[in-house]
Amino acid sequence: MIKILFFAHLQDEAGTAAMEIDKSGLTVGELKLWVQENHGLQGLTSVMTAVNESFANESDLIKDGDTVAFIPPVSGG
Amino acid sequence: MIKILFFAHLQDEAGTAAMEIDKSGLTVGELKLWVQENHGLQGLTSVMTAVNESFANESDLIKDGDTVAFIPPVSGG
Amino acid sequence: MSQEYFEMTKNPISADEVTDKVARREAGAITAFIGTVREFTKGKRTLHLEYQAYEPMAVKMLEQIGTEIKERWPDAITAITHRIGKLEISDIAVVIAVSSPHRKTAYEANEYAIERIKQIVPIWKKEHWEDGTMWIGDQLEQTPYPEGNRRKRAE
Amino acid sequence: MSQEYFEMTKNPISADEVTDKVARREAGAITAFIGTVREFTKGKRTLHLEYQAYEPMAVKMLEQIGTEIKERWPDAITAITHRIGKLEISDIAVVIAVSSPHRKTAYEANEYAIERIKQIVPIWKKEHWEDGTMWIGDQLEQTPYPEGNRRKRAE
Repeated sequence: MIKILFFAHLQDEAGTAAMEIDKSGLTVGELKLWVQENHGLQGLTSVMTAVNESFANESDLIKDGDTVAFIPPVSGG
Repeated sequence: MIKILFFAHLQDEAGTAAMEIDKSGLTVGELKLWVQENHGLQGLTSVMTAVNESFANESDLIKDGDTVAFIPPVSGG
Repeated sequence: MSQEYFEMTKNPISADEVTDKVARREAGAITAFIGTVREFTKGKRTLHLEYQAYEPMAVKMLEQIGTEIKERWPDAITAITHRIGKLEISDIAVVIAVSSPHRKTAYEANEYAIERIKQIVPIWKKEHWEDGTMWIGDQLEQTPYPEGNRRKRAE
Repeated sequence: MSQEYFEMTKNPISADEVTDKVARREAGAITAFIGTVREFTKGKRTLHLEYQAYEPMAVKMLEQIGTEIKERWPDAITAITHRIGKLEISDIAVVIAVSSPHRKTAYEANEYAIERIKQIVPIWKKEHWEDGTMWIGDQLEQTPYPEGNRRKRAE
């Protein structure tokens, strides 16, 4: 299982803060495409991704048990 | 009468924080020389002068009733 | 009293509490940056704000900023507290405190910290206006979303 | 509560009190500079400090710095409190607070204020060490007096 977290407008669009999916062997980039297609999210391409609370590259492989968070451009401070 | 104020090391050297003198018609530069000669203060040349709480030039004329303060290099902050 | 140098909190922030964390006998200078909720941005009136964060990662990223500062300015000590939840006008959203023996470092490292917060710390601001709400999305606030809840499109 | 923006005081300074003076609905950023008494300067240990001021003129000069800032950064509001008398290690000597809608101004104006204090405000610091005392005299602390109570000679 992979845990996926949504924040800010992505949370509004997805209608949920978190979900679990049973996919494995995907790269970050592939997971993004899958989520876009299956959960009605647009434009994840401009969104950064964190795997287990660290920023990840599009080519990083996601393992079973990982937590993947989509990080839209931040606006703290 | 002119009131003269001393601060920091000048106060230690003069042995007083303030004094009144009965001189008039002097410029700031002339008063400095007079104080140096009559009150054992050395090196007033590098010291700024304030007349009535505003910085003054060496050539400014001191009037009766003025307060003259010698302002050694400052070190606040 | 907690001595965490990098914190997320749901409660009001005291600037003195954050600066107290970095005060020390070796310090001659402490700088504090206090980010507050501004009423007007480009003529538009904010009623209140809402901050959301990916909390555990946000704390990690704040700690990373502290590490980056330590590498660039070894004399500096940094503490940062960021608030989340609903904030009213003039409420404090973030306090950054940096102490250093000398003031130049304290100013530079402090400004570095706020710039980095706006780049890498997963915190998001939702503006509440009289005519709607919007998640603000650009890291440097130079290209805010034009309308509604739409996010920036990539292309 | 006093709402003087430029003050000299013989009492301990609260940084929060000074920053509160400049807080306002238009401000998104407040910077504070907190100058504290440092224990070691170039390896020499300070036991305590004594600050003396030409008080009425010092207040006027702080006000002048506020006016200069207003001219350069019209959006900025400044408050400065400087302490005089005997100060122990880590005591706060000065707090400068600047608020502004945007942070860049708040940082720049704050740093400008401390530089100007070291140039034009008639306040003097006497260091107390284990082996003696000295009035510190150079505005920018680059050429402190070499010994005892001697002042810098002009030539």
